[in-house]
Amino acid sequence: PQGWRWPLKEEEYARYGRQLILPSVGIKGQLRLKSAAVLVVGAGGLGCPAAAYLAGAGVGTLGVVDGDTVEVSNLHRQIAHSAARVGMKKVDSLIEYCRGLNPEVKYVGYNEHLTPQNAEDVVNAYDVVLDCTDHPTSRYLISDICVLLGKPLVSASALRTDGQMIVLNNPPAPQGSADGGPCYRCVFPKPPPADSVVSCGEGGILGPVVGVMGVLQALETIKLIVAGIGKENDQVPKEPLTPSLLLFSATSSTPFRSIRMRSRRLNCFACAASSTLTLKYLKAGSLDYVQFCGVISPVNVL
Amino acid sequence: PQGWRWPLKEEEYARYGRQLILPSVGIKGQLRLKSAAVLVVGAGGLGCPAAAYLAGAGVGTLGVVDGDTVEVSNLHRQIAHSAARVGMKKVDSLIEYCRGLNPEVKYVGYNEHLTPQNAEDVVNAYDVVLDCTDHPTSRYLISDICVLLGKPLVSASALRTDGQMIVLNNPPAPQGSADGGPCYRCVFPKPPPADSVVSCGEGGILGPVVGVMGVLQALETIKLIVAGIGKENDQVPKEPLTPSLLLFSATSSTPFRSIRMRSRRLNCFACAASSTLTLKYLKAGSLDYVQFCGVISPVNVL
Amino acid sequence: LVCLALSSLIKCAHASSGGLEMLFSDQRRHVLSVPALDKNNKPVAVAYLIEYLCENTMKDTRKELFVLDDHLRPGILVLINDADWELEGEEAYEIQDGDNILFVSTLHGG
Amino acid sequence: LVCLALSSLIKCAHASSGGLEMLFSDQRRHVLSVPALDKNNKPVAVAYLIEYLCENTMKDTRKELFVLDDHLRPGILVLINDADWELEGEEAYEIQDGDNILFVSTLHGG
Ligand SMILES: [Zn+2]
Ligand SMILES: [Zn+2]
Repeated sequence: PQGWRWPLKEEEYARYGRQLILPSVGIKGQLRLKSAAVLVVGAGGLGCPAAAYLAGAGVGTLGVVDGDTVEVSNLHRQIAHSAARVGMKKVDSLIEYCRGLNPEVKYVGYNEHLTPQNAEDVVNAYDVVLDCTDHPTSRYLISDICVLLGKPLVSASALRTDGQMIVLNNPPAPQGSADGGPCYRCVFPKPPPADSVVSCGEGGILGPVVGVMGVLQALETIKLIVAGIGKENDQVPKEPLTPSLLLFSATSSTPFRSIRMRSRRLNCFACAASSTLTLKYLKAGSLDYVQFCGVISPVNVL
Repeated sequence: PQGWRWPLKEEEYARYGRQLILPSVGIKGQLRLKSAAVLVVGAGGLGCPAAAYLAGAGVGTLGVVDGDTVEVSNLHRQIAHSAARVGMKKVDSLIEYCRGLNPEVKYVGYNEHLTPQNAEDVVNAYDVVLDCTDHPTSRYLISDICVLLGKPLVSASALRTDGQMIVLNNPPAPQGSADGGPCYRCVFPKPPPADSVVSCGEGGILGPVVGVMGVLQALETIKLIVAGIGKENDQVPKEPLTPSLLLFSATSSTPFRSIRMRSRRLNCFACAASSTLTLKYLKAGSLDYVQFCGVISPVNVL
Repeated sequence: LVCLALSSLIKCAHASSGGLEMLFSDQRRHVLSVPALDKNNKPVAVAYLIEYLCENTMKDTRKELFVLDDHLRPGILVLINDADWELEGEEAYEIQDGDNILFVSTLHGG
Repeated sequence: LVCLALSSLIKCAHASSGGLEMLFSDQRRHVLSVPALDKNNKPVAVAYLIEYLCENTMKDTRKELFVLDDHLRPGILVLINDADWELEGEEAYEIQDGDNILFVSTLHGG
């Protein structure tokens, strides 16, 4: 309305009122959410709930990357799609759902898989990246581009009745800086043998297991943004945050464990001072992620 | 198709394939899900994600109880509703969303709040009940009716950045039987003073916090059904399951804790041998839950 | 979050959750030094810790939000080493070396 | 999930997660008795535990899914008392009283 002099629109006070009144959010946190751009890579079992709660919370821009199409076998866990949207691009289906929940957000869809060639262009405009993909090749690529572009990375995975989550490259200091948090390669310098890698299609997955991990990714992302990420933050910690790996096991009597992880690896291929990884090198295709992670054979066990 | 001789329909193999191949589910578990009726009481921040994943997993019947209407202030966390459905009955909105995800499920909506008068009729036909409500009065009522009708109860709650979850009355042995798990009154015999009770409207709530708790409720429910609940179970445990209370605190460095809780209370008002609680007594309105939980005053803090 | 019984003192860090921290200057964790023996020369019980917290740690004047009629008010769980205190003897439980005591307010929102 | 060093034996219960339990007869937890000292009379290190698990506990014949080139294969995390073993000295870490050792396979699904 005319003469409205508050930092948020009237509609936004109504929509976000329940989170605005939290001392840890407040008007300042809501404005940070509104000015933040978040990229969700993967519109599947992790990406659906993660995008839902990020849209609900009112991030300014929500980007979604996925080259796949909705299938009926997705629907037991990919709760933003629907039976009527089987056959539709996952990116379009997820954005249609999110827009229904919160039309105030700006949505950007990338109907393609992330590649060394498009990664810089896709990721550059965002403040935080969520790895909601399902293969080591994409996990190493996403980590590398987040290191190169200085983006914190909220990474999760799930299989059968287990899940894992870790916040990487936080804070996202430049390569070689000891002030940055570790990247995916610091924690997992070598990929597992290709025949030990199991997808959810092969190994199976319980819907709420991957759902919990996706919701927790949204939560970590909101916490990062509300606290002020990267340069925006006044109180940059003097020592880098060493991340905690959250383990979830649905069948255990203590289903969650928080594990203290290492800081940056001094000889990390991606984030060390000695790293030869550059945007140009990446884009030129000098890194073959598929070869690095090994040839995928259909028979496997773990 | 004609001559199809498998226990599930062709469409069901496709839809549930990723959970069917889990050893802990299998055809047997999927058939148990298909024959199970689950009641979600409350179509809000807990009920939306809980119902979504229960619908996705393919429970046979999903009942939803809520007397409220969708408001724009719900949408940051109640992810099954949408901006277009503001003003609609929450029950209708949630079922519309769930039917879009999985039209194979039978949905039953109860557009009313649970009361001592309607509780027996509403709850009787279900195998498991989820408490997704937001006030002590409904929590005591739901627990009492679950004790009287012998239904396991998956109870969760959330406020600000914290959440709690516990599986009660599991196994759901009769009143006075030491083989049953504790009820809500065993764990919380006295309600908190009314002026210490804070709702999400007053205290605020972060969307993914209540989201995680709701998804975990769906998970516990699926685990109960797949393992075979109540009488259906061949391996009824000799000693009652003592439940674990899951605590979640989004701001803690170890966000989840699992707490061992007590077994049935020998002098429990609801589930003890000495209990005078009966279906008739409940229905007659002899228990005033509002008075029991105290008069609600608008000013409060905790 | 850990209680260490020293010769004459119990160094005790307890944690509050579920809103209770508002009563304790918005801190979730407190490190306390509590005498290891009470006035009657007996090992300190949880009842004493509650009294101590109320008198020495709580900044909020509304003691009734923590203690009612000399007992912990309904709606607050006490968790001793990740177990409900009802499994451990409730108020009479004697605090031991390395104990882990958590006060949690029950939540009702959804 | 707890390792207890006794006079001459380490009684060790370790847990596997993330699919690794399939290599160990589908059990998530194992209680083992491992000598507290190795052949050279030195305290037993995690490297020895891995070797021991491979030779004595693993029922699956595909040892290469657990050990590659005499080291734990990439994609398996070792967690010692809720910390990445890289913080604790990796294979050389000497197992202590009350240690808590967890083997976890990294997951990639989503
Ligand atoms: Zn690195
Ligand atoms: Zn009871």
